[in-house]
Amino acid sequence: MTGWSHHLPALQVIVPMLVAPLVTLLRPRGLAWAAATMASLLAFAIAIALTLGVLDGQKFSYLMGAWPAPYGIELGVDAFSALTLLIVTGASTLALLAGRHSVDTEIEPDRQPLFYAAWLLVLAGLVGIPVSADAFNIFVFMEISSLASYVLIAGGPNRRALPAVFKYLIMGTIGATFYLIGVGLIYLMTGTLNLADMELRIHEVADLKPILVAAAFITIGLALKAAMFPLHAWLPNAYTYAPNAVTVFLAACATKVALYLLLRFDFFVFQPNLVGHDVQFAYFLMPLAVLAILIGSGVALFERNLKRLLAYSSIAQIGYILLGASLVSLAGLTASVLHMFNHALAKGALFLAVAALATRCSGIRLENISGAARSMPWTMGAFVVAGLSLIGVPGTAGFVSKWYLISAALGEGLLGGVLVAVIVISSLMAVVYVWRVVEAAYFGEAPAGFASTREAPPALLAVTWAAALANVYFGLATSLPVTLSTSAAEQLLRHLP
Amino acid sequence: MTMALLVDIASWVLLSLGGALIFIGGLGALRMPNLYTRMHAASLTDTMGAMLVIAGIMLQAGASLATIKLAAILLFLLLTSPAASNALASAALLAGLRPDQGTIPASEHSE
Amino acid sequence: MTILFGVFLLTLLVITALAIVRTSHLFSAVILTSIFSLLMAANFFLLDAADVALTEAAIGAGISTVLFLGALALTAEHERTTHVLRLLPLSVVAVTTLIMIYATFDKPRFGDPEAPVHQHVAPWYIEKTPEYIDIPNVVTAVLGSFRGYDTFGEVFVVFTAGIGVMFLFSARPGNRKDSQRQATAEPGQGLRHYLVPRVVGRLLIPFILLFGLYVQFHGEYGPGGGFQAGAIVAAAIILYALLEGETQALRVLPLRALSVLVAGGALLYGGVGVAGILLGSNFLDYSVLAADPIAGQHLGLLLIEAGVGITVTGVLLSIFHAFAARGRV
Amino acid sequence: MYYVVTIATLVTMALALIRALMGPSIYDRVLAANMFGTKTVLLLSVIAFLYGRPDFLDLALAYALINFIGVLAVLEFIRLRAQSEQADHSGGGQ
Amino acid sequence: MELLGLYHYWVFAVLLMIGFYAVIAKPNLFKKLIGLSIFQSAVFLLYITMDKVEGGTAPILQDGVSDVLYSNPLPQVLILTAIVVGIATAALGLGIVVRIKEEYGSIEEDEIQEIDRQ
Repeated sequence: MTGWSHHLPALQVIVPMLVAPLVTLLRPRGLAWAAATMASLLAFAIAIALTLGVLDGQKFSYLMGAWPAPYGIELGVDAFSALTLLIVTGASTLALLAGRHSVDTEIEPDRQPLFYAAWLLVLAGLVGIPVSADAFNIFVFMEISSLASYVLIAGGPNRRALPAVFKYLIMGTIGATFYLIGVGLIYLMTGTLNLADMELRIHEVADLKPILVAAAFITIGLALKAAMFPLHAWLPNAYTYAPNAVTVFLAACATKVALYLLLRFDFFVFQPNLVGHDVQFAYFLMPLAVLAILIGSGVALFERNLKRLLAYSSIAQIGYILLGASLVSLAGLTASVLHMFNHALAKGALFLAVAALATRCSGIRLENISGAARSMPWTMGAFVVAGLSLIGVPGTAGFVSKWYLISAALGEGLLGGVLVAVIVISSLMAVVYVWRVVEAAYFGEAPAGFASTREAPPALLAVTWAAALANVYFGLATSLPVTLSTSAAEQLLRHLP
Repeated sequence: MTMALLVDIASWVLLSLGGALIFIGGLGALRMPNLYTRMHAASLTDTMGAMLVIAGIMLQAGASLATIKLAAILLFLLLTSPAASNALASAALLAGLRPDQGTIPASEHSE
Repeated sequence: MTILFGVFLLTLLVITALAIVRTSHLFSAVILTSIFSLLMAANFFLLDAADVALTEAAIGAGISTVLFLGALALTAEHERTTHVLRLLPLSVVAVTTLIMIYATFDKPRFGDPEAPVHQHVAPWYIEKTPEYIDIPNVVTAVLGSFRGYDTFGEVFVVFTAGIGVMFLFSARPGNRKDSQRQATAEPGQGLRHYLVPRVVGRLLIPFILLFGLYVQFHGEYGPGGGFQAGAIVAAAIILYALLEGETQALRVLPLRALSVLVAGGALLYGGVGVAGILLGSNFLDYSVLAADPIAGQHLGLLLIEAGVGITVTGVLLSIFHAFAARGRV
Repeated sequence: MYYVVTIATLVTMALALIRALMGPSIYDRVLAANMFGTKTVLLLSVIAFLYGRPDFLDLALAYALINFIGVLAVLEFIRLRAQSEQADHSGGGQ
Repeated sequence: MELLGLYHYWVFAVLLMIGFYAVIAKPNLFKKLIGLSIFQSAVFLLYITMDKVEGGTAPILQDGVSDVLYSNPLPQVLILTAIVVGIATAALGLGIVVRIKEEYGSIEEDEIQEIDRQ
């Protein structure tokens, strides 16, 4: 083994994890933020290193405690998990860099060490899922990330955050417990918890009832976690009332990790072994995805709260990702994985812009930001760029994934035509809801007695623009995400018979 | 008559007496008319029943670590069980449940 | 015969669960929950899971009752009764149950030694534990070493809950007018005026602590380990706080010390793992901690169990104090 | 012989459970829960011997030590409640 | 005996149902949490049921005895972790309920929604 590089999968998790307890002990002001940001940057660097390694064709496999694979816990990184790691660590780093001011206004200084420790735990939990190759270990990390994100969301300044987070806690725990039941049933029939091992051993027992039920439980549990329509009820309020920086972080990556796991479990374990599972998977997911797209966008049309508007748009975007996956084809999966990446970029940038608006406006409802573009042209400029990406205008990242999605759908014949229509209609709806914000900010009258003359804090603004420009960059230089997504999709499909 | 048989018989007697007492205690806790009498039935048989049963097992276990553990269990049961009854009675009194009246204040109804 | 005992206890379990859901008196529900936990532990014990039963005992008997009552004291005793049987939830639940029962039919026979679950990984653990780790308790070996990374995660779950509750309760409460009952008691009174419980309780505390240490260090030989020990030690200190008032208990273990414990245990666990990397092996490989791999495993297990115990004690006490202090804000 | 004790204990547990379900006051329920606790200690001790693994008495020992805390928590709960009710009354009277 | 073996799994299913019903149908937040812990306990039972080997004993090796059948240690390890996760979730949930009571003066779901609507 050459030096430290084979430790990277483990370090990816333990760096943020071990910094978390240290952060709780840091009392002086600002130090907690600095430590958390450093840890997050380091994690981001590790994710980049892992991605480069994967692109080089390196195989990452790490045996925890040096115990051989199905007995000990194995970590592994491939193209799909590398991409997910990039999304998670990138979102966390951007949100932390941008969020200091925003957190200062929402969380009292003496509570901040705990807040940042919880943040790092969310990060550690979310990166722990993609790197792990053990079904039960994934459950443990899922719970770390969920519990910690309940804490973060409960830090929201509005008291409505509390009922929202309680709902999230209940639904999240049900989701995790369903997943646990599914894993238990599979373990009962195969005697193993290692995903790769499970894939092999499940074959003999594939069509026995417990396995079928396990597939159902795991799918539903993870769908709950991923806020898949119609199990999305927890998402809008949780995102709306969370502190702004937290919304940026979680909106960009929390549901993506659950989607990652859903796809991974399904394509690695169930599809290759269960007869007809791919067809069931498609028939089950496709209508739900279509409904998610239409209803999510539809509700967003009428929402006046900016964060909630974007949250419903997220539900629609999750629909896109699932729609791609439900085609069970290389093109579809590539589009799906690509959209995970691009949507994280667009939504991250949008929520950053909202966080910037929130620092200066009296609220984040449309009437509060009326006329805001005059005093905050840069913030709204970034919002427009990211909004274009969300709509899928050529030249932005959002266009690339929608293009892939449409071409994947067109490969499906008549049904594909319908799906393309759905995508186009939803994109038009996105034009409308982004336009409503733009209209209010650029053409609305500033509310009486409200005269904001300042731009958002420079650090926040810089990061917002960085994220917005990333949308343009990845819209033009598409090679990195497309290469990763294609190899992720190939990997997922390689397991099919 | 060997020693072992004697020990066995003794332990069986203790165990069955203990079992009977436990059962009687349970019956008392169920059938007595009010809280304090129920407590009386429960706590008395708790102590005596536990003593007999554990003594019976101790005879079976002979001189071993298990016997010491059993002795410890018995000791702690003998300490905590009456103290718990006492605490419970205090709580009930504090809440206004009078031993001389059969009625329960409306606030203490738990259904 | 024992299977019949199991069936009987399971039936009681179902009855208790039904009663818990049916009663509208939340206090009763908490009391019934403690019975539920006792039944659960007895069942675990009958099913050969001594370690799990001990955990359920350590948590269910003391800590969770205290926590639930603590929360109840700060909220409301009665559920507002609604006797509507909701149809949508009921049908969701019914479907789920039918699916679960459907799943039972292809399951291997209960207790079948030939079942796949007992074939693949499990025998390896039982066979290799004496060879690689050399302790009698296979559960501790798997928990601490073979799947030590899960336990590492578990410590952080506990840690998260600890900082979570502290974070929640560090918020200044909003409109106090609406929130009704506030304990107006002078802080830290405790049960000082109740002579009998106090004397017995004080007598008990050293034994509980001793037992906690026994469970901590005996975990490699019998049922037990860091988590159970941490919960038992925390229970001893909670008992002290109940008897003498929290102020007194905080004088013994101040909050600042608790937060060091909370972070320290987790860091100790992580530190042992990182030591494995620094000494040239993988994260959480204890074999390299000493010259002899088995001695290394023993040392590693000892340290990580200590880490678990410390964090669990710290977190449970922090949570207890957080709830107790909230009553007097 | 262990079977007889086990069965007696199990039946008593059922009786205690009935008392816990019937109430009527919360103290009856606490009493039942407490009885249930001691019965569990006995049950676990007996089963440890029935299974031939007397080293598992630790479990019974744990219950014997910790069960007490639950009852004390109830007492403390009632005490706090009584105190705050008293405070409410005197506060309302003024 | 065949049926008695399935009984364990059925009790698991029924407990799951009872807990699940309380979680989704009871408006009281405290009750929801209690339901959640029953729900989780049911899963513990599922795992522990599968660890049992007929005629086996707990997986704590005994000295000098060779032909002993031991029950499966792995589900026990998993459930130890899951129990800890359960109590952690419950503690956090209780914390949130207490905060909700402080802010809203109620822990009934519909009342809170009513207050928020105003």
